Amino acid sequence: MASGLVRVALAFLVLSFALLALYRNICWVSIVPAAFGAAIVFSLSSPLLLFVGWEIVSWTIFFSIILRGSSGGTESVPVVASRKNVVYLYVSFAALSAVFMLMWIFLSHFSYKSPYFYLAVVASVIKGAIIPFHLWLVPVYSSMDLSFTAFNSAVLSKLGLIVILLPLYLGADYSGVRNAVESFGLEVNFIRIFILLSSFTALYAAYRAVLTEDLVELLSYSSLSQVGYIFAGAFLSLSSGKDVASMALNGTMLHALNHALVKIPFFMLAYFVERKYGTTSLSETGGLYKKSPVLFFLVLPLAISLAGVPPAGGFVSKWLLYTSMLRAGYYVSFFLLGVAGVLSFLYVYRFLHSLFFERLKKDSLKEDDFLELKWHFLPTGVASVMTLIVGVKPSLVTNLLSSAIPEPLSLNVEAHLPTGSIAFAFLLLVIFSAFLWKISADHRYVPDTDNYTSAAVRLDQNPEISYDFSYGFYMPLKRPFRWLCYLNPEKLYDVLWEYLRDGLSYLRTLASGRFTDYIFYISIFAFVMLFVGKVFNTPCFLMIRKIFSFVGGG
Amino acid sequence: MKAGVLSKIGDILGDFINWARSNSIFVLHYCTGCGAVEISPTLTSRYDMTRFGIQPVATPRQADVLLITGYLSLKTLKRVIWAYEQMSAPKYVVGFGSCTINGGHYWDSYATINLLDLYLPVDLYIAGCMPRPEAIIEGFEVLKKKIKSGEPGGWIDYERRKDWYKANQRRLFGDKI
Amino acid sequence: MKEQVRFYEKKVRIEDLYETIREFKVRGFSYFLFMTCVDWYPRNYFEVVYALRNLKTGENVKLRVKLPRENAVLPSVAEEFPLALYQERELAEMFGIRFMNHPDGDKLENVILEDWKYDPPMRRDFDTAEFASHLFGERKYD
Amino acid sequence: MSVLYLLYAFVVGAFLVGFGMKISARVKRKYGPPVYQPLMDVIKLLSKRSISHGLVQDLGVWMALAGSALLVLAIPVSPFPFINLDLIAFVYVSAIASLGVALGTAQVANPYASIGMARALMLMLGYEVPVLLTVVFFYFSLGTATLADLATLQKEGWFLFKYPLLSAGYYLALLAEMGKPPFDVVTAPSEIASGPMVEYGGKYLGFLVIYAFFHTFVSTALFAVLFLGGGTWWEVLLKQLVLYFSVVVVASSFPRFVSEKAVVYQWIVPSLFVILNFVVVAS
Repeated sequence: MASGLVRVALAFLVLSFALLALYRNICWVSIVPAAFGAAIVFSLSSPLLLFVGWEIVSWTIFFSIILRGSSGGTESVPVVASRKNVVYLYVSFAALSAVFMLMWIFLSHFSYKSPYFYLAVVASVIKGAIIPFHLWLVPVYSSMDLSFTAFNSAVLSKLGLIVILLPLYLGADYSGVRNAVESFGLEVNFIRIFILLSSFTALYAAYRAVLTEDLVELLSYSSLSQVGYIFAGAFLSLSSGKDVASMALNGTMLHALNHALVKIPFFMLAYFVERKYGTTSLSETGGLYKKSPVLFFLVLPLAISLAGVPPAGGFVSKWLLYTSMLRAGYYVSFFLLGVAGVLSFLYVYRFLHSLFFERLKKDSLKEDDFLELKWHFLPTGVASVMTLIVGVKPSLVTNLLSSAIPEPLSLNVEAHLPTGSIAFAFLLLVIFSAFLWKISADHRYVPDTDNYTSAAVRLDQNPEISYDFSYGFYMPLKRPFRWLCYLNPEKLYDVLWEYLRDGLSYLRTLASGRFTDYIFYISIFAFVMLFVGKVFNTPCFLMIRKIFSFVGGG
Repeated sequence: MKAGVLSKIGDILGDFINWARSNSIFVLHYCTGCGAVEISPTLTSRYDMTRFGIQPVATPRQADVLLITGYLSLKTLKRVIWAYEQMSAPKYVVGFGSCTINGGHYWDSYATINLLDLYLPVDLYIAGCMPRPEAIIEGFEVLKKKIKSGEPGGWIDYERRKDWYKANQRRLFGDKI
Repeated sequence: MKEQVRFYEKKVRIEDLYETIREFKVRGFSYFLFMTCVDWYPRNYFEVVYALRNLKTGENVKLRVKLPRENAVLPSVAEEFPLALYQERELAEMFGIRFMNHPDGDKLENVILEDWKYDPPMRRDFDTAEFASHLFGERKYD
Repeated sequence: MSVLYLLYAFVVGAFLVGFGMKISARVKRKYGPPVYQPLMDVIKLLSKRSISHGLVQDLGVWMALAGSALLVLAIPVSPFPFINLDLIAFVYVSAIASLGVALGTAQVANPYASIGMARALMLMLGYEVPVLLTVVFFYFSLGTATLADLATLQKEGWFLFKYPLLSAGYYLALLAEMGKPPFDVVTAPSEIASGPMVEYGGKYLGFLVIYAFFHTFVSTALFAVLFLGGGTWWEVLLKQLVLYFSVVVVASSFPRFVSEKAVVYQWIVPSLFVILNFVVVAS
């Protein structure tokens, strides 16, 4: 079983290497060790080795943030001052996840099957940036060298997936309902909480992605949202019966693949835009379609897959996740994921609109700046072809991933969702409408300055007027989403910080003012409490579990 | 008019397509002069020109007929010419009232033009210093008959004598047009 | 019969036009009704009329300024009454009066008459009928 | 056979739109255009020369037409073959057509078109919420949401009577989905020059009109299948007529929501209806 995982790991790595090897500007310093660390984690030989791989990955991300300034990346984004607190932010969360991982290893005496497995689950959740621990992801992604962010968001953010799905690989038989999970001492209610949390992450991140004004932030929040999908699917496959688990696991695997395929080309595109345009704000980028139409038609299937629209792969994996969630009865988290799905359609359109179709406002850009785009054609082409394959014939891909999905959980996706007939009918109808379009009256192509608003003032006669509607694209959505602002997790930390600073006033000496020290203190305290012995059977923890199960029941 | 295979079939189904064109006229809802006040009663329930298939649309791209309702000042004429050029063929121009025919009441004003025909090919004039709704519908009947019979519209003349029209327009606006 | 709208008249010289307007504003005539120009073509002078109104007492006052027709120059009152801004531009276009230290700068490029290359149309010596037939073509009666 | 199905859907869609025009005219005491007026509009538009802003606008128009025709093939009307989808897949398949229109409007560098498209997507966000709640309700009470099963389940009693609140909620979402007046801020001519369709002329507008035919047919047929127990084609046709009559009467007697208020309205009222029905069924 573990060897199958290595094959998948290597396949992932070869894919990401192939995609990244074709981009000329690669900062090898951070990708090679990160890929190596990921390989160690995927090999699952022993918990300690898993921890080592885990730490290597954390350290490479830490280095790449610091390296950003010196690696010749354009210093256009005013990051130097803010990078310091991004580093602190990341270090505190990486430390927290490392602490939980260490606790799991020592408590389980270096064996996988142990009742303390949920510590590893929490560690992987922190690495995957689910809601309470999501603060670090977006600042780190936007302040790293974007070519490494591409690799990071595609592969490393799903590192926790492997740890979470351990029970399925090592837990062997699935006869009874959820027995694979009981052997690992995981409470079903405990897992139900995490399903709810990760679907809320998907919704919250999609909401932030829709309302953001920055390209890299949009892509980072979209990664956070998709990771929320993947973790929801993973937890669901842990905690449900055989058929639902198989659908959920296939959905998770396919969604992880789709997300990786989409994010690498998009982040590389953002990397290009950041270098050439000098800015990544959505209202100032634009005109890419005029410069390279071919790139747009290669990016289109990927955008369609990110939005989850049928001919592309995203549709299959999202459908699998939705149906398995509904069959398992998690209606609240299905609703959260559903709204996040619609929001993904909104921010994908915003991405296409402001990156490709607005007028090129930067007159400083010369023609040969865009020659470099042709390096993007091959990798984006490869990724979009694979997304279409997943979309049209998912069973082909699930067989390929069969080593990653244990035998009893394999699923023939076509039986449930006629993706082949949808794609075939759609292709026929497109050909028919193209034929109808051809035989109708002829048409002439018109430059984009000749449009209806130019009747007031000729746009071709005064080029300095830029008529693009881009700033505040979905601004009216801010008011209806007010209620989501109250549930803002960032406030959670502020409230925690306020309480800690004022509540524990007698510990004034410890209050050094930076909340990262507090994270450190908590982990020390948790570590110490462990050696006091059976802390988890104390009445207070049982009561907490009761609350969790009630809330998670929804 | 080279309009693709459909129009070649069109020559065979000639009158069928012309019948469809005459019964579905999209009028550009662009009020250039004092006659625009007459358009709303023609549209609403008392006179109701929609029963003849005439619908107002918002943009020149979707429109077939451009109404010049009344006097046309220099500034409006510039915008009307741009809107006319953005309309898709076959397109027609209908002039309301005597101001478009011969300058009418404002013949000696420095701001309004006298002969609309110099700048745009007009297919139909509706007399009356602002024609009432009945006159407008009667005018549209004449236009529908013209379309149904397949007579070449004014836009063919605009394309053929493009430089003559453009010369007249440049007399007024210099090279701004 | 409601009493007619009475306008108190006051002739003003160009030099102290600005002071009198400021003084009337201080006295309470804070509402700038309108400003027009009368072209006395045979007597070869313009007469620019400022009408102010005192909202509290309801009195109106008319300030009349005489200035030569050729290169007519007036100080701009847009500082005191922002409303005058647009009306001064109109007089500049229609009568060719230049306004000094006008907030929009001296060279007021045409707003009402776009790309107008001829002399100001509202002056008495401008024959509109002849201009119309010259620019817009002879009218046909056949 | 499926080509026959598409032709049938085209004719019924055109007839429904013409029928709708006639009713809304009669509501306003106007005589109203003849019922076959939409057909004439399409023929005229397809034979008009038009302009295009680039390849993406052509592709967008093809995708719009193909997406809506694909939706028609997914509706279970008895004699015709159909692709068996469940409601979630149906919602995502309907996204192809709106993606096509969106791409077309993106290529057109007209600010009115972009504002219109932003409003259209926000409205879509609005009415997707009640649809998702309906899906949850079907899974909660019946265990399945595939259209064919739902149609067969209604053999003994229509869902309109078994779950009246649910159908009322979905009816309001239907109004928004079809872009009918209470929620037609997107393509209303008096708003920003008919929103996304500002640069569509000639045959491109013809394609969008055909898309509107298919979209009307699909929305009404879906409601007929889900809540009125759709059966053979003439049963569904009758139900569609009655349903569309009520939709047009409601539509021509209500003013228009601002795009943001429409979203908030869709989140509160229809969702409340569905949740109330939840409470009724659960208790």
